[in-house]
Amino acid sequence: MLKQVEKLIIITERIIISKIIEYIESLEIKAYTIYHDVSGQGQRGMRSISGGLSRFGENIRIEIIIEDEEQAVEVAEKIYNKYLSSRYAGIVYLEKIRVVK
Amino acid sequence: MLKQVEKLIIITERIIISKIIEYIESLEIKAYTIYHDVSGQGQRGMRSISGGLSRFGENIRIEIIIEDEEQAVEVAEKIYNKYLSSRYAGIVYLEKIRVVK
Amino acid sequence: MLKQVEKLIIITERIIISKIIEYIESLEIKAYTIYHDVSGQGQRGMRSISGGLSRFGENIRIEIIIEDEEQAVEVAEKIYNKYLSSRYAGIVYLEKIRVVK
Amino acid sequence: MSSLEIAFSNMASPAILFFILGVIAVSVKSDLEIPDSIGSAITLYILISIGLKGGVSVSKTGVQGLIIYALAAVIIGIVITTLVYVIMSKIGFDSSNAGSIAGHYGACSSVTLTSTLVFLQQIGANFEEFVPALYPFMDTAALITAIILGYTGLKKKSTETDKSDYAIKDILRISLTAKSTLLIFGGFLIGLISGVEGTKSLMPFYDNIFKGVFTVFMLDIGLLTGSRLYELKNVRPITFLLAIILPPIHATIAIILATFIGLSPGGATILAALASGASYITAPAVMRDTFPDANPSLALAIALGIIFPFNIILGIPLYYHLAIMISQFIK
Amino acid sequence: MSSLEIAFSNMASPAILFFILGVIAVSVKSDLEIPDSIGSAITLYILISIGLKGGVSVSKTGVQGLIIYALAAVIIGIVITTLVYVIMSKIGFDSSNAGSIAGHYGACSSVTLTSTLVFLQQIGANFEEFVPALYPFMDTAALITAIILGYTGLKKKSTETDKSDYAIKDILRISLTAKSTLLIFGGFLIGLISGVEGTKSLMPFYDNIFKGVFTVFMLDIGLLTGSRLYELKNVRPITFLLAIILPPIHATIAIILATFIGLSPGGATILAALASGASYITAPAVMRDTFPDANPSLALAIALGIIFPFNIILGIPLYYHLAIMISQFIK
Amino acid sequence: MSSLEIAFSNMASPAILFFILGVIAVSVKSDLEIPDSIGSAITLYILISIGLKGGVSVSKTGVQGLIIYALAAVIIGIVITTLVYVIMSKIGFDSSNAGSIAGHYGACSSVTLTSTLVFLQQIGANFEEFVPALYPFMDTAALITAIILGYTGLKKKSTETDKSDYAIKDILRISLTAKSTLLIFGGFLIGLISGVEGTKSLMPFYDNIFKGVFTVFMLDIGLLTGSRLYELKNVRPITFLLAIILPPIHATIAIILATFIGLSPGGATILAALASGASYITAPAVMRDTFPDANPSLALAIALGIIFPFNIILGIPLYYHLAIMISQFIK
Ligand SMILES: Nc1ncnc2c1ncn2[C@@H]1O[C@H](COP(=O)(O)O)[C@@H](O)[C@H]1O
Ligand SMILES: Nc1ncnc2c1ncn2[C@@H]1O[C@H](COP(=O)(O)O)[C@@H](O)[C@H]1O
Ligand SMILES: Nc1ncnc2c1ncn2[C@@H]1O[C@H](COP(=O)(O)O)[C@@H](O)[C@H]1O
Ligand code: NA
Ligand code: NA
Ligand code: NA
Repeated sequence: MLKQVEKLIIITERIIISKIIEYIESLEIKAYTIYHDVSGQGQRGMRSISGGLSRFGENIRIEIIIEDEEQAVEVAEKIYNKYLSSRYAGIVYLEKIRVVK
Repeated sequence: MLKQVEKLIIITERIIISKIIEYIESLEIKAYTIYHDVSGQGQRGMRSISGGLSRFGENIRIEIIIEDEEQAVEVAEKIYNKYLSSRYAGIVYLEKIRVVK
Repeated sequence: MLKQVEKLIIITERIIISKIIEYIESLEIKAYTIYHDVSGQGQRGMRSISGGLSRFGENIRIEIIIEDEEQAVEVAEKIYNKYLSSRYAGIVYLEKIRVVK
Repeated sequence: MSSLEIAFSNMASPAILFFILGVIAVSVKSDLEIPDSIGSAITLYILISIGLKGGVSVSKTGVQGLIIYALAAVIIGIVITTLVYVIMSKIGFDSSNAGSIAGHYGACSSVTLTSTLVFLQQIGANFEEFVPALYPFMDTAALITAIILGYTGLKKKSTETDKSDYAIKDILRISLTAKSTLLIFGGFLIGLISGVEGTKSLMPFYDNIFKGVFTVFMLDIGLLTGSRLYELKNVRPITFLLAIILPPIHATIAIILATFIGLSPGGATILAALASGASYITAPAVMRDTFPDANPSLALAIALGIIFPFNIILGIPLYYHLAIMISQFIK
Repeated sequence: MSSLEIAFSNMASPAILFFILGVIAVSVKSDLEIPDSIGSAITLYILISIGLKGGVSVSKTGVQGLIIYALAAVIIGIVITTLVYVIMSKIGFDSSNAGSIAGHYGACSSVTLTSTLVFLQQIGANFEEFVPALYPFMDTAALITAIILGYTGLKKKSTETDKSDYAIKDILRISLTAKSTLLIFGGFLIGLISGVEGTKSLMPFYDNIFKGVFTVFMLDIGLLTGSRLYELKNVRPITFLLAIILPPIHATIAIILATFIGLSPGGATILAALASGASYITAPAVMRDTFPDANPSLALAIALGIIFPFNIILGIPLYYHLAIMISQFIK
Repeated sequence: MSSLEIAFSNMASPAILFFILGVIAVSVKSDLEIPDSIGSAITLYILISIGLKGGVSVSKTGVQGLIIYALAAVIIGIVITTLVYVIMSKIGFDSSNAGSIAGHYGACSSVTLTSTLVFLQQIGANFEEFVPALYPFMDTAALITAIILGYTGLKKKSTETDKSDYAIKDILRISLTAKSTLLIFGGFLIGLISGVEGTKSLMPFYDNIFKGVFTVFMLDIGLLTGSRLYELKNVRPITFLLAIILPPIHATIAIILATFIGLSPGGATILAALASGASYITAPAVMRDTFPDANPSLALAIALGIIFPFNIILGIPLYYHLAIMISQFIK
């Protein structure tokens, strides 16, 4: 059984991972996947894995599968406004996927 | 030249990686990509990278690009039924992509 | 505000990461995300994380979000032709996503 | 100092303090973490070191007669695991969960083992140096017993397709080729073959810095334990209680058998550590693989959050004291 | 050899040469890299080692009277951070950037500290062994001061929703539970509790191989510094100049206060190292978290690319020389 | 014991036993693995250690006269690589593959080198301590030769666009800045500058625990070798045969030249180890980058699966025996 749902992806600074997770959970989201060992380059400069001295500068990717499209968009915009619009480096986007149930 | 194909994604427990790969290969699939250093949270609790003592608790992501949509759905459902429906933690989904040939 | 854009994904040999990044930047692309700790199997054999002795054999994934579809396709094909068609192992594909602005 | 006094001075040993530091770090939400790969490397180092030193010491006396001890280790593993399985089934766990918990209890804890060795050296107690190398025998026996018991319970539930997953010979292979078995046993054989002379130049690495490296390991275990403590709130009181009652019982079984077959109080204490310790490296992996329906957090939380701290802080000194008493009694 | 001559022989010390090797490796685009996890593990090792050895040494004399030194460390942290904040605001940085830069300057650099310890041992200078354990006091005081100053400047800008992010008690918690605080301080306490006897068996690990491990750390710092050097081209000349003028001033403040409260020239030099060094482990993380609008590269580039090399190559020997002169003067 | 008897006792050395343990672990599908980052760190440690000790030893005698040995290393690298290239072309490999295989054969193996040093120390043989530091000379000469030969062969195929990828000065830069070159050579220079006194405090780390750390490295190489063995089934018999015939030939060339320019049998054996060993760190990376059309698995499987075990088990003792004979003959 396939069901079309939304996948919300957030790529941002590793340093705020616990804040974001806390915020996500406060939005009643109970499931997500986190990818570590991510680096990148954007408007706010190179974000590379920093040679062990501090995890400062590294990115993470959070992936949240949300059934309801409206909710997905809402969550995406909330996270964007709270953390990424002018403060931390990052990008937020949505993809349509079909999940097996 | 772009060609529309299916991308099948499996996020599941690292502990069964070799079983799943064996099973995938038994379905005549010869190409896949594996992402390590993945953690997450779902119905079956937090799956975090466990501090080096055992890889128990960690997730992996397997990505399989399959040309034929029907075959992709079939493989997705087979993997879901065999490993994820009631046994190991995980999620399986499909995405449409356009691959460069 | 959601905006439909293209996400270009390249999975290839870690050994050419600096060449590819240099090439990407020469195409006026200033933003990308890199995933490390990726392994895989394809026509050109198993590409596994090699036990620390050399990073030879390992894959990486580069993800580039590009607003203009035409440009995305062009970049994808250029990279494919320059590096992947007959030389290094890898795969290039595109996905439609909606990015939050 | 009486053996009991000596024993309790254990509580302020640096290794245990580092463990506590780790637990505290998690509870105050520190960003302190030890990378995965470092934890793996230290585990590898410790297992090899234990095996190697055991092998070197046996190379002096020869392997004749060791078979009886290996047999004792196997018997202890089987007995303890069966006991736990029966009790867990009695208090209402289904076959999967009872099997999984029994496997965790029966299998061995390398950190408890190492803590015991450090403790015995600290207080200057003698022990037969081959005893740590009995680890894989007890560990494997326990895991296989747990799997067989769990299967027997699940027999009716298992479907045709699942059959291949449950082949006993696969399980045997997994246990025998598990990282910890291979490293302790491999180290043992290498020590045995190379002897004192052949391994002398390795000892600055595998021996001199051992206790220092071990403190980092204990810090890591402390971090892991701290991150699992919250799961204890879901543990039923009876399960909790059993986690404090069973280890000393297991230790006592081991000490009696050990003393009976001629081990010194030190050696018996090591066997007691293997018996009473609960595994959180091999067992979670093997049990997860075998009983995917079992709740994996439960057994791990008990092993790390209750049994391990109980053993290293109170248990080991107690078992040593007990071993002395039993050895005097039997003599 | 005069103290100055001795001092400058520092430049050819293996640790500094490894640092230079790291910088060169990056500048010739070598593929040499030290994995993240190894860097973390070495940091952990060094911080524990510094704390532990401090604690062991204090266990001989007792903790009475240490409070005055801890207080001095706190005062130095506050004074330096305030000084830098005021200067940076004067030369045109906004509150966020001034706060961030002040935090980097005020907080401490564990590598500068270690370099100083190695230097003092090399030349055979005496020092009070508890001084390195003052690190967390100065570090925390500096970070909190920077945050308070920065906030005060930002007051009008901060909106309702952001309030929770700026709670002073959160910041205090983050500073006090930061990896480096916990490890140095935890190590200190463990050393204090366990004493010389209890930690003797750990010293082959935490002491004998220390200087060797430290060279790998310096190589890592060299690689990191090399990869940040290009950012220096964006640094304004005035900022650049200040990065060379301020550390000796901070050191002088620390030395005067240290000598005044009775520290030996060696001890005063260590306090000077804590004062003059700029943080690139704690501070970047804490400051990034607190002042997301500040340019994170700027402060880091200054700390690593200017202050650190200046201090380890020229600064430390100079500060030691200065400490001797001031101590003679005060006596 | 004759030198031959002594030699063959090598087979039971702990290092080789750890290598075998690694191979066995893979073949029984154990879950034993050594994390990437640990492997990298150990490689780094070993390369620095080799360079450093070489540099320290040369600091006693001075660098005068070393140039002749460096030159000999370069010549051996060129000769061997050319020889292999010609042979591989003869037996039907295209330019890419012949170039890639020649590069692997010609470049050096740090593990073979270290095994040799451990072996010589074990049997108490003398050797000139600067010889290991010739590694980068032979390695770089071999890689560059392989690339030039391969290019010349490919000349007609290479298109306009690819030109930049094939610039000889890029290749020279890559070889000279490669991790292994930089570490051995950097370590050498640091040892040379700092001398015995300056590095004494580093030796507990870089020397005392060296042989122990090396066993972990050998375990890692064993795991890697085990995971590549299956690729040997695709190797043609002639290629297989050559992998056993060529190393002794290369060693003989090196020994004759070495003895001729005045090296002791021990020193000549080290040069033979550099010559006969096949690279699986530098060469795979450089060759993959240069000849993307070549089959990367082939050369690696030969290097790891045939040449390496042959050398460490049989080769090294043989070469040492040969070096003694040749030195007696020449005298
Ligand atoms: N166009 C893009 N394509 C891929 N990744 C991006 C893109 N823009 C930003 N990112 C990722 O988001 C991070 C922060 O971006 P920025 O806020 O623009 O500095 C970068 O380090 C990248 O990992
Ligand atoms: N809705 C979701 N969004 C993103 N990842 C998920 C989601 N549900 C499950 N996962 C991933 O799949 C793993 C297993 O999920 P579960 O079986 O629900 O415990 C989790 O640890 C996550 O990594
Ligand atoms: N069909 C596929 N599905 C997923 N990943 C693939 C696929 N084909 C290739 N890859 C990835 O691309 C790498 C190189 O592929 P190849 O060039 O076919 O050897 C593999 O190691 C995989 O990581
Ligand atoms: Na047990
Ligand atoms: Na400071
Ligand atoms: Na060679």
